[in-house]
Amino acid sequence: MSEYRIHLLVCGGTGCLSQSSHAVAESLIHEIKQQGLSDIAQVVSTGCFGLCEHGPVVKIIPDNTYYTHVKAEDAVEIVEEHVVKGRKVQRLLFKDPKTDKIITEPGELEAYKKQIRIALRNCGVVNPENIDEYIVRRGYEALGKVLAEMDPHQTIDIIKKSGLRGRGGGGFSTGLKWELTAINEADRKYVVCNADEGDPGAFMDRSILEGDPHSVIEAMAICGYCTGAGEGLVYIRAEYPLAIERLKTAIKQARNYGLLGKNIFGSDFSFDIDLRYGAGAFVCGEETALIHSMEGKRGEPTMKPPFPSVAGYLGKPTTVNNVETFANVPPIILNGHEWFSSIGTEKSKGTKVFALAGKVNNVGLIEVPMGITLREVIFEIGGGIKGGKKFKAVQTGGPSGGCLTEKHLDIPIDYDNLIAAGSMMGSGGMIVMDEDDCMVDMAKFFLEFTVDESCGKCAPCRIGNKRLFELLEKITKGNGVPEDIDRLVNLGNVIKDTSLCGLGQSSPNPVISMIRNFPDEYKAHVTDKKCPSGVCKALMVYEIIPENCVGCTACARACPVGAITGERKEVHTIDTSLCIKCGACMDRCKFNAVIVK
Amino acid sequence: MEKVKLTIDQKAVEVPKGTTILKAARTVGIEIPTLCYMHLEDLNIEHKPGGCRVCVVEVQGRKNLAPSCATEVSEGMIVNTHSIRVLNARKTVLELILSDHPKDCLICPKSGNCELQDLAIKMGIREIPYQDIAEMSTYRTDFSPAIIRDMNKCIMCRRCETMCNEFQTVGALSAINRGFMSVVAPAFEMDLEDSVCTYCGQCVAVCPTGALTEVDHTNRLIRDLANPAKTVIVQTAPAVRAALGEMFDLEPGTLVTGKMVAALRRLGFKYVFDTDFAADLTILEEGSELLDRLTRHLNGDKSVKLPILTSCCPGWVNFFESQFTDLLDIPSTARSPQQMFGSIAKTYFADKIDVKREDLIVVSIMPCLAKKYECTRDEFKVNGNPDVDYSISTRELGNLIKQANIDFHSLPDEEFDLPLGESTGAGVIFGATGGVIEAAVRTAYELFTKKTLDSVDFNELRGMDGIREATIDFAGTPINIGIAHGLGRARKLLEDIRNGKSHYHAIEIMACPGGCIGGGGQPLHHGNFEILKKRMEAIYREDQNKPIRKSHENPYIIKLYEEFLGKPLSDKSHKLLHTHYVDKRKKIIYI
Amino acid sequence: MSGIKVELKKKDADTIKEICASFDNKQDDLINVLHKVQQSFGYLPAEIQEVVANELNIPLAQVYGVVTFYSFFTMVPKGRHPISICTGTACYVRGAENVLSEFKKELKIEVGQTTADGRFSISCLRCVGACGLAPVVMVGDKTYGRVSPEMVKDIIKEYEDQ
Amino acid sequence: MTKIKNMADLKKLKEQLQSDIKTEGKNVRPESLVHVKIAMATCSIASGSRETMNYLVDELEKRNIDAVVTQTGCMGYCYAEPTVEVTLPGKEPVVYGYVDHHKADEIIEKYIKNGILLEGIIPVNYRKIDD
Repeated sequence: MSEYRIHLLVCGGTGCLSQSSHAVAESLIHEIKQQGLSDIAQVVSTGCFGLCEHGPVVKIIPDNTYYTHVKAEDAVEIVEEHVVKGRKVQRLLFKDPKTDKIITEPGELEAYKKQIRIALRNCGVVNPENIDEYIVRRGYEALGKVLAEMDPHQTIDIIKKSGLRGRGGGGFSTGLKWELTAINEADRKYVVCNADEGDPGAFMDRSILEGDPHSVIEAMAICGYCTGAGEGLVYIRAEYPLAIERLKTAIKQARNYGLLGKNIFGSDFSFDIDLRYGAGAFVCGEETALIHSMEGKRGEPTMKPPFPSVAGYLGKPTTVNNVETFANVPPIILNGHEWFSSIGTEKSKGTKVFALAGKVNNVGLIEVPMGITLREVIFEIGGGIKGGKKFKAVQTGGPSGGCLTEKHLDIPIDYDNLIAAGSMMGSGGMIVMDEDDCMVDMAKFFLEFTVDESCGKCAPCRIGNKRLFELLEKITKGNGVPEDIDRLVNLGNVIKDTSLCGLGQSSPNPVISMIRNFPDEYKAHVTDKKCPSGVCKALMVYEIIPENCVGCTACARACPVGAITGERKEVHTIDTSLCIKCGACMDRCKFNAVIVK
Repeated sequence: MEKVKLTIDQKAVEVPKGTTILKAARTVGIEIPTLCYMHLEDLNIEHKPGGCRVCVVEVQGRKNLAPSCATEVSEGMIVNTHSIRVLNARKTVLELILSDHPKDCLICPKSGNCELQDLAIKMGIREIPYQDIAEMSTYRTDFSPAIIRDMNKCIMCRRCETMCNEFQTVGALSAINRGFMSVVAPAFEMDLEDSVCTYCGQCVAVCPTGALTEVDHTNRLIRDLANPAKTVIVQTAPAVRAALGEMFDLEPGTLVTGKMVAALRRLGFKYVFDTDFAADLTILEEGSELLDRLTRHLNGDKSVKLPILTSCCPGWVNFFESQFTDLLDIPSTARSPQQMFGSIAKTYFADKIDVKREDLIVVSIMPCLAKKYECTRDEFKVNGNPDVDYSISTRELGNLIKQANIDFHSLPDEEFDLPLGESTGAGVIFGATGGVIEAAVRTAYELFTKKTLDSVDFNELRGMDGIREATIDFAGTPINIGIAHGLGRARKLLEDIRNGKSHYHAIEIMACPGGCIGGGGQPLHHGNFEILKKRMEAIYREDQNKPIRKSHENPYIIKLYEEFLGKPLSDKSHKLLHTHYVDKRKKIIYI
Repeated sequence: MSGIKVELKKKDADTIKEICASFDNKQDDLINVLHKVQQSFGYLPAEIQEVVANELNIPLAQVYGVVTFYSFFTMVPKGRHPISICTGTACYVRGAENVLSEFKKELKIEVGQTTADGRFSISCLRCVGACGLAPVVMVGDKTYGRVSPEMVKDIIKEYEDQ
Repeated sequence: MTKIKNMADLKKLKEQLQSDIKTEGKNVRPESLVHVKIAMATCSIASGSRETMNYLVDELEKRNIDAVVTQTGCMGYCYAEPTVEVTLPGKEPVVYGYVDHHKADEIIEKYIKNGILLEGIIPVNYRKIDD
């Protein structure tokens, strides 16, 4: 073993790096060498600590001391005091920004981290294929507690008071949903877990099922007890083979322990779970469509009422909740509704898992308390925009959501604020876009998705989205006229106003919000016939700058359509009528002579 | 019944709980436009998929517009059916539907009778929307012997799907594909001819546009009538006379038998005959078959198959040939009246007038689309020449009369030609559900009991209930009779038979609601079943007015047996008037 | 498509029947049955759907309606190495479109087609949930992350001898 | 397998499990072992975590290091897959990202054998609810 008795971890996350944390690391290394401590102390740079506001951050192991706002010149003091004498440098210790109280205990500091893991509490911690590891972490205690000590009514009451709302997008009160099923008398009732995560760019449900399947099983059983259902069904995407396998294993293990099946925990409550597979239809995320799909039919939504709580699967009262919603249930039962409702905003309690992706440095699965701002998510947890580019927009709620911009960065994220800002929570996809992304092209991308995924049942969604897409295509091809933007907005609003289900009612959100937030960019496409981000090929013109061209002929040889002419050692020209805008010339030119306008 | 109070367009409305906004509005005279919605009250079908979104209204406090056809009223609801927001939405949605619909209204068979066209007129559509960008969803046109599917004109109202699956339980049609390319079609978009379609035509009867129409033989008929080398004769089914008047704006239920005969003569038919004659003939054959099986059964013959099922409805025949292939030996082998007529016309009658079979064209006027298919069946051809050359629907006849500039209203009442135009009241009632079995009972009773009926009216067999049953006392022998109209109801009776639970001796089945009067070739009733009921009354009125009301008393039928056939179920009868059934189910061939 | 010839080996028909029976021929298990059958046969041609319809007692048109509704089901056989390009949002903003066109160019087929030698087919799918690796390409069960157009040739090469 | 018939059974099982980490066949005291956890979610596997896991299992065995290697779900650091968490006896767990064979080798040689931390540690950047 090495002789290191002390490690100095210097945050090398994007936030801290931008505040010269690398200089801090260098000074520390230098100082340690100076003091001849190289054999006992090691300086290591790390990823983000999630304390970017207080960076650069240095953590000392083994005593877990955090120093914040560390500058290169602080290295001497840290080494002399802490490493050599074992005394903490008081002035660098973490201070609560509001109270100025110095936080010395590492445990207390936890509270300043941006993420809280409730739904993801076991993901990346337990072995999902071993029920024992789940049990060690208080698994099935909530179910046991409910069955032994509480009646369904009391349990529903706790869920209601916790303020838990559906994490699949709608945001309906989970407790109320359970109650609505519970009050309906029927010979059979069902609990359905919606694991048809279809939003492209969202993978939180898959991660939970792959990482912690038992939490969902336990919650479904609790829901079954509360609503009077004896059967649970998980409707899961066939595209998630690993999640399916782990879920199957978990169900088997739970049965072996008697945690599913007859007379669970010796009570007279019996419950078991079966799987139903989705087959590639986004609309099946809508609960009535999902139920039809489970019945072996086309996944077309139907009018509500009747709600599934009255007539759901096979016409019986059915509770449909999504994976993440279920994953929140056992901790609420164990820790109480007061605990849960202490997290989050007034109307949106608890946390939300987001799949942070796109042009952001730390792509990943994050769980944050409701009320966090987009800025914190993107720039602190996400580590900012990839490649140092400029932030342009973020799409929340997937193809049903809207795009939010710079001006929305400081809005606390919750169900209601996102809707007010023209987007929605959705299932939790969060795609970050930078200056290279064209907002007309992105709207077209989302509409292409909706056109593909529309079930075709109602006219506005079936035909309307197609027409929206065609209008956008017209614009990206350079044939747009200013009136087309008004047509997009009117048509989009009518589709939202008249469509049958949530898919159509939200499908124009991306285009409408993008027009609202980036009017100039749309105008540029239709009036100037220009794509400011350089994405829409039809609007680009390749040109050769005569001053830079040396006549090497590389571009002419690369051009697949022979659009470039010019003698050797003479300036070349591009015939724009032949040019197919493939960009090969630009890639090939070593003299930066080819430009795009 | 709990009542709910609400306001629609400032009018106070009070309706029972559970009423939809659409119906509540109608109670105060507010007509909200609809397109996909269809309510066939007597069939217990309320088709409200909420698909077209034309009937949207504004409900105060609701985020989006509500489809009035599928939204139930609630206490204190405030509804606005014609705000600017509603009108704009409605018009935009209609424009969207039109943007994916062919613009060939001028030559569309449904022109003038198209619900989409009506709506476009009502909404004042004056330009073709989205033409600069709109791609259309296009599909192959499918020509079957009876029905043409031009799905380019489909607006996905899904009414046909409901009729085919829920009411008829045929299952030939289903919504297929997804999104923009979704459409209603048979499996694999195969031709209807290869599918389990029975050609009942109920899909055509409810289609709001020109997507589903009948195969139109009008032009073929005009050509034949103009051909001096051909002798063209016609037979008219009983249900036609009770509905044809509607094509000329006469009250539903107006009997136009005489005017119809006059019109057909003016169109140039050499002889105008009556399918009712053949209906009487059917009763003698089918009735004798019933009596034969019944007598043998009563004598303890265990090999006898009962109940016997009627076989005059070609949609029904197609149905059991593809869905109940294990029961092919149960139905009567008697051909339908249309085919009996053709068979007799091209033998007995052709001989009488000394015209060669090939030169005699037998046309039928039918309330039915399956009849168009029936006359193409190989069983009903002699050396490739069909007994009935082709069949045209009541609608086609109406249009032809208009086209020929015949003033229908001023026509005199004329009589059918003899001998194949003479019929009894029993032949007439074939046109309504229960009529065939009533006609059969009138004859079978007298033949079985050797007694004369006091009254020929068996009211217990009449009506509009989907499945009816009655026990008729055949002088001490109770005969159990079942009746079903609509194939879904027929399926129930058949499943009972299959499971050995049926207690009937005879069952009458008609594929269409109300029997032939509600056939797929009749003037469109647009879901108004009062019209069907009036047609039915007309049929029984005609029966009432007939001097002879029992088939076996038809003098020309008696003569036909004396001169030509011998007796019912004779060898000649078997050859000319009976048929056999085939297993139409696609066989899975293993290799 | 008139006069469909339905030809299926008895052994194959039996396999389908067994699958249906394993779900007790329950109609609401249609989608589960179709998944299993597609797993066994690779695709769902007309004759297979016919057997399923018969076994579950569902009208054939409805079975076809379900097969054509869900993008996971296919009626044409895929290549031995089906290439799926994720065109979910995360992959799209990270350049999936260029990767896709490179595959199309290299294999000279369009999305939904199979190469003449039956080796490759291209399809697009919506999010495999590996957004962290965008853009993502799957060949059979193997996932390739952070794919750039330049990598396309090498990926194809891996399978060329198979 | 024993059935859990009441809360007492569950508590008993939990206590037993806490003192005894069950690994394939061997019941050992966790404190004396190196514990390596590998994130094995779809995206991890797509990034090669299975290969990493196999490599670690083989190499630890070959190099005679008494270690338990287990799999777990998504740790959330998708950008740094494959991710591996190493817990040395008596020490805080440390998470490493981008663990290919080379990095795995380094982890064994430097960290597991010698306690030298490697560059690019991924700190736990979230609050846990049960700590």
